[in-house]
Amino acid sequence: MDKSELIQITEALLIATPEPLTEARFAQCFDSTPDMSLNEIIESLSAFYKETDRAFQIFKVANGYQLVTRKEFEPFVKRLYTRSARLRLSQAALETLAIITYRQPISRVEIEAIRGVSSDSPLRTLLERRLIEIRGRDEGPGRALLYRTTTEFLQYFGLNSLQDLPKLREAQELIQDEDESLV
Amino acid sequence: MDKSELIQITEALLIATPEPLTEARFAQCFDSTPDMSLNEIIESLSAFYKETDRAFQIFKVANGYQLVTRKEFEPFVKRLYTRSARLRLSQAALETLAIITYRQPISRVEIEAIRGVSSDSPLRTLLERRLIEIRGRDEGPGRALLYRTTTEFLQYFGLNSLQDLPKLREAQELIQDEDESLV
Amino acid sequence: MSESKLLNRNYTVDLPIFEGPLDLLLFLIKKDELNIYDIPISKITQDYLAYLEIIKELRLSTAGDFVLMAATLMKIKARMLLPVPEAEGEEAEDPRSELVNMLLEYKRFKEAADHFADREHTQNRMYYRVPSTSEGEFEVGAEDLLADVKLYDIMLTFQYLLQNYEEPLSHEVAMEAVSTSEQGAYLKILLNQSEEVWFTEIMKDLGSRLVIIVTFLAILELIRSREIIMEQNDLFSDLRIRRGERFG
Repeated sequence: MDKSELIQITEALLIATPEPLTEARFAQCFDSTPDMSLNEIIESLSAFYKETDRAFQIFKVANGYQLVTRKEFEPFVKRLYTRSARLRLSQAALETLAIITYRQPISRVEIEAIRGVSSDSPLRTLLERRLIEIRGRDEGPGRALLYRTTTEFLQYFGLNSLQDLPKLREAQELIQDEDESLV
Repeated sequence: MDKSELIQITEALLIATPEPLTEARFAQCFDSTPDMSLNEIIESLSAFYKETDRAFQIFKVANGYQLVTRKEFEPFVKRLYTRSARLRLSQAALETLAIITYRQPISRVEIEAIRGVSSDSPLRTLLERRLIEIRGRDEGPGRALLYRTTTEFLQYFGLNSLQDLPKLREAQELIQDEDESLV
Repeated sequence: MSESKLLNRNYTVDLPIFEGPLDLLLFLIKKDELNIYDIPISKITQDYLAYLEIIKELRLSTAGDFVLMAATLMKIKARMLLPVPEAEGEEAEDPRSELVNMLLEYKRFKEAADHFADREHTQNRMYYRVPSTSEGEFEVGAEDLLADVKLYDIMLTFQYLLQNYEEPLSHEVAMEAVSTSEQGAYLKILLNQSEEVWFTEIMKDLGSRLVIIVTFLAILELIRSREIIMEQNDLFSDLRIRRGERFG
């Protein structure tokens, strides 16, 4: 394997790696120790990107290397993220949302009973994002606030009403162990 | 903003986008309509990547553009992913997916009628791998859950749109095949 | 269909794995170069039943579907033996046509699946650019957050929570102790109480698929031993079950 090939392979690794390319991850991609060190290769690629005025550069983070866009393009790049899959609901928020979806209207205390942990913060996030809303109060002594999902939430999943939600029984049918043997 | 700047910005967008860069996403990054069409810019970047023998290329997928590593580097790149090796879909999952693709939205019962066999397990696999999603319910008496393919499906199979897929063969052609194979 | 080695007790067999009864039938048709439009139904039924024995032996989860097809084949075979009634001018429908249409329809999708497999193979060699994790905080709305959430996630999450936290609501799925002899006995009790019972009526109350399949096997068993008789007026109409000559 000659040097230019080694450089090419490393470029492919930089494009595809979901985490910084460390020495260890780099080494793991080859059967024998490559003729050039990772540092050397990175320098060569970096020089090429600078020379040809690429919009990205190699950035050293946490002992590894990553391709990142150059600072001056940030105003454009950040607009991509107003509608992207990169921002995810946290597990806590997803759990809380799932409980409200299937048990609405429901109070915070009831949600916490199911989750087993305090749920203030995910509730706040979901309210801010308009995935849930407060609708009325419990009849019980505490007169607790009740939460339910918003219309936007249902529309997002193409549901006309709560009746259209997959039933738990349907979930079970899908999830159940298929290895049940005959007789 | 001159053309070379526009091309640079687009390169930054390609590097930063976690999903295909569609016309809509591209347009959203600018205040006014850019002087070049996205297609033109892509062609120019593509030509440069080819000329300079980059390890990646621009791929047209899911109605947009995304950077991918070139096929020949697979033996190296795949080692980055040792733990989550790319599992190929089972025959059952492929069959189920083919039926959903051409008949969506479709219920489990309809899928099973075509396959002649229960299809819980492949449906679960496809849902977990995000190649299909639940989308609403059948209008019929059973109100069965309906399934359809996702954007991830297009990406997984490298399709720009569902129209890219070959048409299902007509029953007539199949019969001809049968006749020919009779000798 | 794919070739696979299956370990069965103390010996290994090379056996093609069939995705379902239609897959198996297509294989049998191709193997013997049969005309799909003029399937020799006796022969194919015979071959099919031979494979069915192996499939039952392997206790595949889909065995029930294979059994159902066996019943269909036997029914078609019986119909082929019946004299064709004198129809006025119109041609009587071939008892096999429904099955042929199913086979052709399935075959189209099987071909499409092959195409998908090819694409998958090519596509798996290319890796998409994966941008590094968020470098900044951006304002987002509901849709943005949900972009990566599927309804399936919400279902699964709730399901998971119920299993783990909510004691009174979670119910263990008890192992179903069910056998063909028990289900046969149950069926005979029903037939002691009334002259006839309807197939869908019985099935309706059974609950799990496993119990349904076992009961279906019990019915086949009782038909074979002539303890019961099953009749059907039209294709897809309900099945009537009556006492047979050896009922007791």
